[in-house]
Amino acid sequence: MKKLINKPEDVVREELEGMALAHPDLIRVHFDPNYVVRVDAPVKGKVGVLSGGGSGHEPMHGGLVGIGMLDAACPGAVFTSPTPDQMLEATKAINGGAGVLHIVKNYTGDIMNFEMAADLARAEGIEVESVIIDDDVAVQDSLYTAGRRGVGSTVLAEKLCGAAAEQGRSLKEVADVCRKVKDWGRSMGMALTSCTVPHVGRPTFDLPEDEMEIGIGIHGEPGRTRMKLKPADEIVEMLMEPIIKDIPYKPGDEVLLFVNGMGGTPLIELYIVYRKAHQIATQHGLKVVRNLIGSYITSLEMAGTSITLLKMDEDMIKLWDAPVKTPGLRWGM
Amino acid sequence: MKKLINKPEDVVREELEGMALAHPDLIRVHFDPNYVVRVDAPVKGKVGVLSGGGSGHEPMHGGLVGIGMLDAACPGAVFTSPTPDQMLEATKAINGGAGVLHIVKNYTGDIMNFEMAADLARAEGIEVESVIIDDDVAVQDSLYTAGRRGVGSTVLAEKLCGAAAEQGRSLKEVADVCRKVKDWGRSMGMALTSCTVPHVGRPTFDLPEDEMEIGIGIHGEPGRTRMKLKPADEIVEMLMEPIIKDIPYKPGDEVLLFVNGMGGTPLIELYIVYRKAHQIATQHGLKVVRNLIGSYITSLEMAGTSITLLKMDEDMIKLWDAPVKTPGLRWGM
Amino acid sequence: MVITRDKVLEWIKRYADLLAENRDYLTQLDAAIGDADHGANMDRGFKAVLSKMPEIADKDIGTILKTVGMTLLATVGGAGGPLYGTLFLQAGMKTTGKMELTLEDWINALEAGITGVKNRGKAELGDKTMIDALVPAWNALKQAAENGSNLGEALDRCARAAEEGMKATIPLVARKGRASYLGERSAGHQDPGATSSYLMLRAAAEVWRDA
Amino acid sequence: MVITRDKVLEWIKRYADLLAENRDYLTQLDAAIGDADHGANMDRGFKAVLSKMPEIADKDIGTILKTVGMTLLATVGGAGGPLYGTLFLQAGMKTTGKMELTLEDWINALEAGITGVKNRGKAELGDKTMIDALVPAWNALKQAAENGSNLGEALDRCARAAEEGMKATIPLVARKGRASYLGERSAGHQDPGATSSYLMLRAAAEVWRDA
Ligand SMILES: Nc1ncnc2c1ncn2[C@@H]1O[C@H](COP(=O)(O)OP(=O)(O)O)[C@@H](O)[C@H]1O
Ligand SMILES: Nc1ncnc2c1ncn2[C@@H]1O[C@H](COP(=O)(O)OP(=O)(O)O)[C@@H](O)[C@H]1O
Ligand SMILES: [Mg+2]
Ligand SMILES: [Mg+2]
Ligand SMILES: [Mg+2]
Ligand SMILES: [Mg+2]
Repeated sequence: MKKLINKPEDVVREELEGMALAHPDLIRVHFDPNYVVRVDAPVKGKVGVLSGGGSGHEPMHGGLVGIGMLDAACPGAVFTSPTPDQMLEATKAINGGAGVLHIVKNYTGDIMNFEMAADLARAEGIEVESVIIDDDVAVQDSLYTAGRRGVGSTVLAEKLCGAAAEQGRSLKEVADVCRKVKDWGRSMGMALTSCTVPHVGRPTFDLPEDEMEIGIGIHGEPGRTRMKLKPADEIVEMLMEPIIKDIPYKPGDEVLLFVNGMGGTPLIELYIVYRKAHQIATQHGLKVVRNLIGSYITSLEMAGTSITLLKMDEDMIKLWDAPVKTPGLRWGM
Repeated sequence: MKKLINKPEDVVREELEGMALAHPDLIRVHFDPNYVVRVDAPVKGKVGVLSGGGSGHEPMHGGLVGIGMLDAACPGAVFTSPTPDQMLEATKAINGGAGVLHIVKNYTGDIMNFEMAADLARAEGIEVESVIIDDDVAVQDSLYTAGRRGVGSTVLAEKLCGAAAEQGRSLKEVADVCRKVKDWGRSMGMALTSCTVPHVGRPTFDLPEDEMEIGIGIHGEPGRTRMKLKPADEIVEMLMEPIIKDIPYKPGDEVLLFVNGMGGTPLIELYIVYRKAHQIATQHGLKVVRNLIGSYITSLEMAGTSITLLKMDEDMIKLWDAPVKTPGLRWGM
Repeated sequence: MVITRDKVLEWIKRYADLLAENRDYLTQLDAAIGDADHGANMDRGFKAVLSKMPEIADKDIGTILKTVGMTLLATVGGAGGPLYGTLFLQAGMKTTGKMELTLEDWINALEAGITGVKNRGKAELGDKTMIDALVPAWNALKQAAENGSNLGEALDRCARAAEEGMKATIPLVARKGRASYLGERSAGHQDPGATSSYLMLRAAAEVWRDA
Repeated sequence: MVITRDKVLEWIKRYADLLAENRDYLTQLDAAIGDADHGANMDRGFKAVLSKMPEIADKDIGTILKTVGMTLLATVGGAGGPLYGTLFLQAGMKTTGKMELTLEDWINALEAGITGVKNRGKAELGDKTMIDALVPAWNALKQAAENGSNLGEALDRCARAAEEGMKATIPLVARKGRASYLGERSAGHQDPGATSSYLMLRAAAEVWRDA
């Protein structure tokens, strides 16, 4: 296992310590239970926006805490949903009296833990709304399964909801923004390599030198199909076509195009992916009005990419453009 | 070779096309000769800031073009210095009448090509100053060799000089800022894996699963020594000690601490590196007044990190904090 | 033939040991169809439980089981945390104040625990989850008791049924939890949660056999 | 015994072919102590040169060599681009207007080229660069001419001296160029630039031998 870490069991704590040392102007890190919280939390009268999930997806979520985005994030062990007590404490820490939105990715563990936390918070008199992001078109949706995974749209939801909360919107209104992202965002990903979970010490799956996994999630799990490696343009087609067909996106739609790196993929490759994704979107008559290119929702050091399309309306564009100041995403301030 | 690319010979062109599609509000991309230029160039009366080098180090340099940073960047083939004609055209494109600064990394190829370009530009009546960044303490400095490589400080020089130029300082004053960075910045890097140059198709060097290279540059070249893999904290010590001893940095010095990823290293590991680097700096009495954490000067998909320390004075801190709006670095606007 | 409080503590200890021993095995199972953390998660949780043992050693069985449940909830995370947390919490509710358990008490406690898991996770038999080990195991336990088996025999039947249920998950296509994202590719692999549930019931059989 | 313009064009073509053939070999040499691009760079540059050949085929040798130099400058990049670009440019300056070269002309042209490389790169003999192939090769050429060797013989001596110079770079510790960053670790590897320089002079010997 080749990683810049000390002991596997210390990875999350030491990463959080690093973040605390690096960004005292933006965030505070609370240990036992672990959560990252905006330095000026709770902001009185403002809806609090909370997310969380396993570690290993950095900068999501802890690196997206700050002004105009998340008020707090709960990091679990690597790839493991955090626990209700963390979420409860973080919820309390960011409750400015206007309630708290929980942005939850659709994984059984995340959902159950957030459910319990929301119950506990409500029992303490805090208004909580939860929205579950499930945007991964690689997974067939069905009432009888766990449904689709929550992936790339989560980052976009955190930005837009954070901006809406910053404007002073009500809990219901902020949650409505999140529900719009849930409805209007779709993603799909692929991997060139597996990642290695620190405490496991070897790659989660073996992938021969000439093969790739299509339809992967963000936890190093294998994808829906394995196939021979293909040129980037063909890979992008394989990701974009199911995404566009899904809602479906229609000619004339204004979209945000998010090309995400899985952690081990350099920017030069992401721009090659973006090029083709933008071309395909345009060929389908979509208007790419905003974009995001970089490694924002990662899977440790996995090499690969995911693409997210989010249909945008005027309000969402304004929320996207609003100032944001977090360790991982920043503009306008 | 596992990469999200099409044909190896198309990598640079397609990446540039992707950038052009992604950031029409910030940059224009010129092909044949290739250069990336700020969308509103030339800015009248402002000193132009130009850098360039081989591709494969993204976002440096093309992703650092925009307001408050580079006016233009010349990308060469992967790991290959660009050519004088590119540099000449870019210099002309950004000359607003106040002259142009060339920020050059200390590699024989870069120096010779930039030298020729500066001669050609001067012949066309453009005032040019060149500053050579050579901050890599892994390489012993000597008058009789090529000297030290230019690495992490380059990114910092581009930010500070870009801000100085934006303020309307003269060419000499902007170059003075660059010379300060050259004098006050030191770096060292290490690799967990080799990268693979696209047209080569296999890793530049073989590194067994339990070994690492210390003192690498940014071109996939082997480092100064190879050794058994060690815990992150020990690795950081091996990088920090030679850096601190070099100038040397003295107790009380205010510094910017830049922890850089080599392209295949995820943020979670960079924060573990930052944690220890910050601790060591503090133990030496240095005051970390600013930092930068992320993959800004990369070596394709190489896994590894480099650390840069830059002594800061009040002016440099102000220049660092000044607004910047580029694809790869952005704040304040 | 009753299960004393000390035997309950011993069971928890034995289960913790089994989880530590099988940590890599469980993780490997989870790597194939999940995210390679089930072993580490359960082991972390039960290590935390062990460190709580001294505080609760003199409490009633209900308190002990509830403390185990709360500890798992706060330390395991993922799907395993809420599910095992709920199982122990609910079993603890059913045994409040008790200093020993009859076979019937244990049947009722386990039933409450399993019902909790079902309510929380909404998995059905055949979805390729821990339910596929727990439900047949409980059925076998109940059946054995109705047939007049003694405690040891009933617990053995229970553990064996859990083992069979666990193995029967191999050909299944997952419909719940992370493995469901793999669709057809989840077939051919044993479910990690069913495996950790079998270990739990095996530990009970081993430790309580000659109660 | 003179080198006609067509022979000069043939030489350039032959060198381009040799570079294409040895592209991977040169890259491999550069991977060991550099950045794995020398083969690709030189091949890219000479492919560009080949595409310019039709335009310059009816020009004088000076113009041809200067065009080669300018093309290399604009397409090779790295250290190779300015160095080989300068070499051909300077050699072209020395042969302006000529439609054929005597042995002496070639000696002077090559000397000018090498001087250009030295001025640009500031490398000395023994620094483990192309200079280590070029300088002994030129010395051998000059010596052969002084000893009255004919053109073919002199060019052979020149190529053989380049080959020896190239091989002699193996034990050297690099003091110039990218390989110098490796310090002691650069010893034991043959310099890629010395190798491409040897190929250039070998191509001349092959093509001009029986001019
Ligand atoms: N809805 C559910 N109901 C019951 N058990 C479930 C459910 N979802 C998952 N499981 C069980 O949880 C196990 C995985 O646990 P674990 O790896 O700890 O959590 P995660 O899937 O969050 O990584 C699965 O093997 C399965 O037995
Ligand atoms: N200062 C110099 N003088 C002469 N030749 C040099 C000098 N620096 C490097 N070289 C030659 O250039 C070769 C490397 O060329 P190339 O790989 O194309 O450029 P780069 O080193 O920029 O990648 C070396 O093998 C060496 O022979
Ligand atoms: Mg998990
Ligand atoms: Mg090079
Ligand atoms: Mg799991
Ligand atoms: Mg080279």
